Amino acid sequence: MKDIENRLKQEAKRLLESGEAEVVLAYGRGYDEKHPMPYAAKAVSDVDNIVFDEYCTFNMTRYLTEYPLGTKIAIAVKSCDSRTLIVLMQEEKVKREDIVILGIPYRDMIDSKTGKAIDNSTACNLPNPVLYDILLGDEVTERDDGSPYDVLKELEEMELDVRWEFWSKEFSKCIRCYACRKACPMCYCDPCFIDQSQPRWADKSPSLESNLMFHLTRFYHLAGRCIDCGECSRACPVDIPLHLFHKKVSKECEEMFDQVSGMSLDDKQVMVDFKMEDSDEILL
Amino acid sequence: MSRIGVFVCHCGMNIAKTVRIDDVVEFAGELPGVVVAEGYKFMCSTPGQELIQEKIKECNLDGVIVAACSPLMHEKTFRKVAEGAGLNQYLLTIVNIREQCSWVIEDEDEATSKAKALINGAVYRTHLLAPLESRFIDVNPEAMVVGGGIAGIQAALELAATGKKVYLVEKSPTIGGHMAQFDKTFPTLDCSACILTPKMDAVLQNPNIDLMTSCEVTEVKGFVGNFDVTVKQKARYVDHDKCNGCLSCMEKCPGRGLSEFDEGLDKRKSIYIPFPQAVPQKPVIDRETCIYFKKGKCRVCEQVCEQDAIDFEQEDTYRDITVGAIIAATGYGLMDTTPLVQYGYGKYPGVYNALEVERLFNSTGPTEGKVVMKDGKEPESIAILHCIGSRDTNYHEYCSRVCCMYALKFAHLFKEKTSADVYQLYIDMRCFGKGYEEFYNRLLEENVKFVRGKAARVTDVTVSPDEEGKLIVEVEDTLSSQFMRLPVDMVVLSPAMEAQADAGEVARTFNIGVDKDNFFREKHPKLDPLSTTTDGVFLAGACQGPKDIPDTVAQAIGAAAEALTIVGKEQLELEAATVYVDPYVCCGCQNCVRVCTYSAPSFDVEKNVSEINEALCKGCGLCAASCPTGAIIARHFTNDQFIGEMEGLMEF
Amino acid sequence: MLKKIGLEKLNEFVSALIEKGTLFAPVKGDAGVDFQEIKNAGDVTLDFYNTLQSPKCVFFPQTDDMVRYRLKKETTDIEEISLDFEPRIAFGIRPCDVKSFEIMDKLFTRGGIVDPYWESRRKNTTIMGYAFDAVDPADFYGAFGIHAADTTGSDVFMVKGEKNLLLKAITEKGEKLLSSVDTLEDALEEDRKYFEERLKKGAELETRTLSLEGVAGKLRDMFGSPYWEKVAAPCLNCGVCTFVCPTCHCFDIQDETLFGEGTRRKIWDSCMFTDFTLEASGHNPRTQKSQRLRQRVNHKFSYYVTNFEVTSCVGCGRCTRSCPVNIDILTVVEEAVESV
Amino acid sequence: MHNPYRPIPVEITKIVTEVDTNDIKTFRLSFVNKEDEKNFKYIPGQFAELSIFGKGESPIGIASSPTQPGYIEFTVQKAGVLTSALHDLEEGTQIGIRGPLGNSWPIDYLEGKNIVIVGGGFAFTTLRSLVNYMLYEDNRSRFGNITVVYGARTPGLLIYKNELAAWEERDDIDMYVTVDKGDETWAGREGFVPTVCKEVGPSSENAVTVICGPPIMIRFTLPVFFDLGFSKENIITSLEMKMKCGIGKCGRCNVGEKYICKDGPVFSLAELDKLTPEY
Repeated sequence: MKDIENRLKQEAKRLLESGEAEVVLAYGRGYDEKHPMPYAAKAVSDVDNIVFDEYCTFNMTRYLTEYPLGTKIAIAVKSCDSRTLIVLMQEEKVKREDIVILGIPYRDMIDSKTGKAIDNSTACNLPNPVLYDILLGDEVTERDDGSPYDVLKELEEMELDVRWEFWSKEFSKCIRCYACRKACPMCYCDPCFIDQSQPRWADKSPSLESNLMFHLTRFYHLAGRCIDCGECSRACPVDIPLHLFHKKVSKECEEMFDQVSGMSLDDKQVMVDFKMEDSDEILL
Repeated sequence: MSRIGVFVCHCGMNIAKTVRIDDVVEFAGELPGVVVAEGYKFMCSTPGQELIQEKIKECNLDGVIVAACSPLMHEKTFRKVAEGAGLNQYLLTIVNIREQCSWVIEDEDEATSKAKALINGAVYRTHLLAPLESRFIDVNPEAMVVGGGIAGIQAALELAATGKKVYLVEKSPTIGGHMAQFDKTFPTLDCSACILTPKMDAVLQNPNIDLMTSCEVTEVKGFVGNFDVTVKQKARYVDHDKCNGCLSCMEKCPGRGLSEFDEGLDKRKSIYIPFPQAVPQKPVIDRETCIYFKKGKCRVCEQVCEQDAIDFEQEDTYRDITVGAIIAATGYGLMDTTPLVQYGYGKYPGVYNALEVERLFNSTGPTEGKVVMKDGKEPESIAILHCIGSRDTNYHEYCSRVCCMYALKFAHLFKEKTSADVYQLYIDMRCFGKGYEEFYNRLLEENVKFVRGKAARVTDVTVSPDEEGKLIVEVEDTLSSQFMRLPVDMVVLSPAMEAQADAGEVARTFNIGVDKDNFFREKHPKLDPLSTTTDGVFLAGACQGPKDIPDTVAQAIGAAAEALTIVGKEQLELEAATVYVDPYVCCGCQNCVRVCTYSAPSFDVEKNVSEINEALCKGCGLCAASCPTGAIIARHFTNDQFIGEMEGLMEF
Repeated sequence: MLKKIGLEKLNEFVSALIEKGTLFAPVKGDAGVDFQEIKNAGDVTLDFYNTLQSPKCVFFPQTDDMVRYRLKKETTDIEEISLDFEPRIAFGIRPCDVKSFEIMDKLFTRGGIVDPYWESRRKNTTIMGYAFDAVDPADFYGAFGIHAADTTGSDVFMVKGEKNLLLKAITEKGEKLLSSVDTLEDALEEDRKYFEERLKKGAELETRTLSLEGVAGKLRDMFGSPYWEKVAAPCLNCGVCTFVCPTCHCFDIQDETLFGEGTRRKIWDSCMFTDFTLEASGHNPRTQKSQRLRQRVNHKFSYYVTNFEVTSCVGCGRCTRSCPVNIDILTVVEEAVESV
Repeated sequence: MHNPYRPIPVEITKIVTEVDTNDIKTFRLSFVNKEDEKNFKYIPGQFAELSIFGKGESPIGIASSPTQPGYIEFTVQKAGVLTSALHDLEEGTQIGIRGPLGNSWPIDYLEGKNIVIVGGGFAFTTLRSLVNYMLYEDNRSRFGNITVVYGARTPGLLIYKNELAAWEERDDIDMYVTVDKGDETWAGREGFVPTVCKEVGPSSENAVTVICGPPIMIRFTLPVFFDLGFSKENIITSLEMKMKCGIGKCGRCNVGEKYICKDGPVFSLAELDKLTPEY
């Protein structure tokens, strides 16, 4: 891991020096060892502040849309993060030629809040970045972790009313701090529908109904786009397992449209693209 | 908005029989903002309309709700009523309590309750409506007809006769379509070519018609009055501008291909015109069979061509054409009956399909008009099998409408040209057109044997010596309830008329709908049979469903008239209910750009927002639905109005 | 007055408290412990470091209904929510959080017009403070002169021993409450000693700290500094920090209506949100997240100090602990001051 | 306990459509309870929250003058949820009002000085209140010369047309009404407000200018007054901010340590300079 950090610093330095990148999006020190922070190195002198350890869970692609189109950006990505990049490129929010992708072949990250390992039950947990220019280490070899959808089994086996109860309880907890959508690299809408007053799509006060209006709409907006990085759930202060819902939607999308999000630059977003073979199931 | 009038229509008993109108009127009258609520027997009648206008003026209404039939029926009527009373037409809401209540709900309480809920929603919505002004656009006066069969030819000629410029696009090298393949036409038995070729020639000669053969429409953008059509000119390898049609190239060409025109029963050259009367009389090279293209050597045609018209380097080219209206006349395909193995088509040489038989009769056909089989012998007995693949729930449930009549025509021609016994194996004889029944009666007298029963099987397995060397048609004569084995030399199948194999794609190109059998869908089966759901695109001929020549021609003329209602105008009133983008709310995701069929949205990279070209917008709302931030606002269907209506519906 | 109760009898005591008024106490949930109105004595826990969200909800709930209305065809029926709140008890409030109430008092009840919703609940509430026995690395309440067993502001102050919960009445209000609950026993001398010891030990526990001297002025002076962009770079602009904060008090007023019936309510809002300052005209004085982060920090450490002579922060560490990207307000202020 | 969030019931007694685009109306409100009227003591420049249950509240400057007892008036442009709803109401409807809120035009400071009123478009409402206050017979002598420069884009967009005409008739006020572009009905002045101010060229001697209008107008008018020698202390304006509570609690409208709703909306340029530049 120290190797990755060193390689990261080395490449960041090189890219900033050569002007290949104006910004390097990576990780920096936080208020203690267990709490690193997202970090944007803009000068060679910033490079020393870069760190990488198992707590650097952040999906740095979240910050890409804050920079004007055309900014030359180098970005450190882990597996799911690289898939985000692909979706953002499909959506023309970033251009491939503007981005230097520093791939991190590492997957045993730890959620600093819970101390638990991030595995395929909370994220996509592919071993290696799908797309990169420079891989900061050797490719991680496959190991059989099962499918990222295995975790849904329990939910799927629930009777409908039990499942409704489960989600009702979870969504009742929401305090509408919007950390989930703000941590989400796909939620780049500004303003988000929920912030609008004409019309006000849902009440501002947290109630099950208005919370559902927010979350379900957001889930729908992420359909076929979510790349299962799990940032939403990690950001949630009240521990709503949002990733489970996203995983469920992703699974359905894959089944209906035969496409896994963020795996190929040639794909088009399933919800705004029409193919003859598309499932009609959604209409029924 | 706060002064709403609600007008509830009885529609005779159509609505009143299940919806308690008085209840509904009383309910509506109590709703917030409703100052008047009235019921009337026929709201669309003149007194009904006057009632609404009177109340608009008397109560100073600023919103009108008419609870009646589908807005497809009378929205325009009531919009005019509102406008006539000085109210903006977009301040009207139609509530459909007929199709959505009385016609689909039997229970009176339920139907009444649903009607109230719908009106409640409409009241919420009407509070939020805003007046809109119509826009006008210039109309391109030219038209396009796609498909060069009899439908397309007729439509093009009609339009050209009014002085309008017409582009006639045909995918094959000649116009004429299926009708050119026919020998005689029922019931009059006049020669198909004799009546068709003058029209084909008229097309060629007409200065208003731009004839585009070997062409396909690849993209249609724009909208009624201003369609931007991209037409692909497929490479012909012959420069038709230079070619003088001497056809000496054809004579010398050593390449051979199967004649499409003769349904594969004969060969043609690799550089060819499909048939002698083809229009234009200029050849094309079939790349698949051309020896030069296959082997890299030959170019005989090039050598003999004095006009220097042969061009092996020719490529497909694209042409952009703007027209005000489009007529789709893309015709039909004949069902491939090979999969219906019980009839042995493709297996037994003696089994023919109807189009092949047409060619056998024709003097320019493979047998030069002699009815002989593939072995050169004249058939002694012939069975004509009706309804192959049509009127058959396993294949096509519909009736192909022409088979009975052409089967009679065939029988007549067989009798005329051979001494064979002719059997008709039919389910019902459907002879509904003018002179058709008479034709049937005439055939009854021509010693044609009619067996009422659908053929079950064609086989060469014989059970008795007199069946030897024959094809056996197994059929139950349902009149006598007898199972029959008919030994015949020749079997003629009447396959279903199908939608063209590429009808689905073509429909998408033109943004029109198809029915369950893939025929193009008309806007209304009775009242708007030539229009489609895309304004400015009309239908003619068998692309809309099986039909015979008289019907096709009549429809073509009708479609031309429909097209004229557009290209005949200088300006067109556009729907005012288009969309616009709130730039403060647009997140720059470009979903709108991706989903719009009319290319109305575009993306401004500098500002990071989408913009709508309102001239292109049809107000379909697809972009608004796919916009995650609600930045796209569809006039007359704003988010507020929707949410209001839903609140009203759910409240009840 | 020092009372005690065996930890095994906590339920009994809580039940007795429920009799005395609406009880708000810590309850264990999925993500951590939070204050809730207690219906069931068994729900209350004393085993927590500090709650996920602050106890400000006792006086300033996320949604505070003011008026219920029903829109009729011609008129509107209006029903005002009564401000005569039942007596309330806030149980198990950590010393830093107790301090937050006093800070919020300044805004809600002293800045000219009194906010009756805060004021009425505040008046009717007995606060039962609860000593920390450890320090979380995120905390920095020491910077504000608060210590782990600070009794200031509590009506009753509680210390948890190994077997007992010790309760000392600090104010008359507290005394009244304690003396009215029969389940409590009088404390013994050893308890008294233990209690005092814990107070002393509490004062010795060290949190992170920060010198507040000149901070308000320096922050004000560096309003236009590029520092804010740098420090806000990782900020997601979510509102977690403001929602969990005991002294963040920004709210919105909304009419929430469905089917003609609705409520006018105060609802927590956050200066971190895009629409917070967005005007109907589309003009927004704070479009950048750096501006919003600066607003939050400056409001607490500068503007509030100018207006009320107190920093609007108690160092409870919640914002730091809850921040999805580990932004630490103490570090932000520290570095800001250093950067001047 | 007094509840500052509670709207006081008032009835709309008169509605005047001010402009030919129909999106600006003046609402005259009368208190349903006489007691409330007595308590509602306001000074020109203050505002109030107008309230319709189900639609919310909106802070609007008071357009009438306390010298006109029996009612209060608000001129409202249709923009958001509340103002749109208000525009749909008819005379006789009851709504709610909270206020008066905010500081006011500094009447004491203005006293004894020559006053130059500069207004643009719809932002003339609280200036109208001030003018009527100063023109009131008991008050007129407390102020020096009064000059009014008021402009709108077109004649149809001028508000308070009748009142403007009445003021023109008086000899104790100098009126300069102008439009950017006139039409066939317009016989008056044409020209932008800054230009007209320059032409009028009021002396800065013992004078205060009170200015309200669209940002662009203010931007071009200020240099004119600086050139005329007006100090920043003597240029007074009113800020607009998003507000909710109106009483300095909700934390929305603060600019630095000031709350626009409580410490404003009226500030002199000198005071504005001291605020953080965040408005």
